[in-house]
Amino acid sequence: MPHLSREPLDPGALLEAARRDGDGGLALFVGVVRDNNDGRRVTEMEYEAYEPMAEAEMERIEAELAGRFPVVRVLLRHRIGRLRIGEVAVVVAASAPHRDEAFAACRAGIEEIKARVPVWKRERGPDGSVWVDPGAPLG
Amino acid sequence: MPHLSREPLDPGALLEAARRDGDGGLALFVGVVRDNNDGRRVTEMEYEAYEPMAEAEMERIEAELAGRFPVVRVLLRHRIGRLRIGEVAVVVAASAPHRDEAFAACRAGIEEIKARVPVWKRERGPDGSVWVDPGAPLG
Amino acid sequence: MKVRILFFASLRDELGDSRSVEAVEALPGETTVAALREAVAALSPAAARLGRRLLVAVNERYATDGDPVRPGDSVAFLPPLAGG
Amino acid sequence: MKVRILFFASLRDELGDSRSVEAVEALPGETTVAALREAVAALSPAAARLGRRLLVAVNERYATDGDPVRPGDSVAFLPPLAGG
Repeated sequence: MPHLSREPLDPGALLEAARRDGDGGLALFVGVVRDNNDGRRVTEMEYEAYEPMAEAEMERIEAELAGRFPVVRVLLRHRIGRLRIGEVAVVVAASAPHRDEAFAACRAGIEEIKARVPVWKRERGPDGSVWVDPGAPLG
Repeated sequence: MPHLSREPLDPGALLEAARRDGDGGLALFVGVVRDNNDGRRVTEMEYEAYEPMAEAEMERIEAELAGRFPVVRVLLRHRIGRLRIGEVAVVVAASAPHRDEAFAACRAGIEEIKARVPVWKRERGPDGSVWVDPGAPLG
Repeated sequence: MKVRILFFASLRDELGDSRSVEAVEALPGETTVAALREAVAALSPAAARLGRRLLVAVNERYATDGDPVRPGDSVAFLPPLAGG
Repeated sequence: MKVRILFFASLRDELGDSRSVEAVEALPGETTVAALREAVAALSPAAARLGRRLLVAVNERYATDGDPVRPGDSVAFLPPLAGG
């Protein structure tokens, strides 16, 4: 199943895909493009990936989360391409019998994506464009 | 805005309703009917509410969460009526500039609903029907 | 004094949607949540068994034992909640 | 030995999609991630500035300095990630 998509992501559909009939608690994280970053106005965000590795890494994260949270089914998706404000860049859907595990696995899913999946974004705004570096040293 | 609904809830639409253009992190909790409870098979769950108070209590929770989490917009919805397995009973949508606050407010939202909103559910299955009492003393 | 009380879920199955209940006055034309708790426990073994797990709302807000209840108030007895 | 290296994001803007880079052999027909790091830092001031914040993947898995690189391996230099 492809984890990277050039087409718009559908968070509700992913949540339903994660659900099994024994599940009662579903947690979802959705990352969207916002209209500002580090005090700069943003009009568009362009995502790119090292595609085969990003696919493989998201599969590995899903497999690891299945080991850490055996009662949860977690599904991950990342969008690539040019996104406007409010468009969905990333979705983590976690479905479990109860809410504790769903929240924990959902949170772990987005943290792992941010730490490991080779995706970059170029921010565009009135002042030009810049590659976003969330961990850049200040100053 | 009515927080109680006899019609099916749409989690994705609620999440989009919570989003503002400055938000980048959206967290959602969805409670659905599962096919078992306390070891009994469940085929249907019937939700009822003390409707005017449930409405008022959900409004009060939203207002309190706006105070506790000023950067987050939280929206709450609860379904009433007869629901089949997998149907959505409750939705908490939390939208924030960043994910930490979105997750925290979303979690707080579902905890407050469970603790305070006057809603009950009658479980139906092959062995008959019973009012669910999550806090019943064992034995 | 007489107070009409709303019931829900398991209590409604037993007692109906609502009942008019006689409660001891604390002041003229005023009773308390505690007095209504006693009256309802006398009416229903299930309510008596739930004891403090039975919540009381006056005018759509949670109320505690000392809170006053006056004619015209909307009083509800709420079995343990099961929302979500 | 020659190794083809893939670049992304800011590094790709500077160096192109990929380049063939000359790296010191550690064993016959084998170099290391560390040797490739040195070669890339020599090629690009931006890469040198990123230092340890530049991640390296060999065959689509993260690699550390001591890891071997052989002909045919797919080697990528990854600027700080910004997914999500």
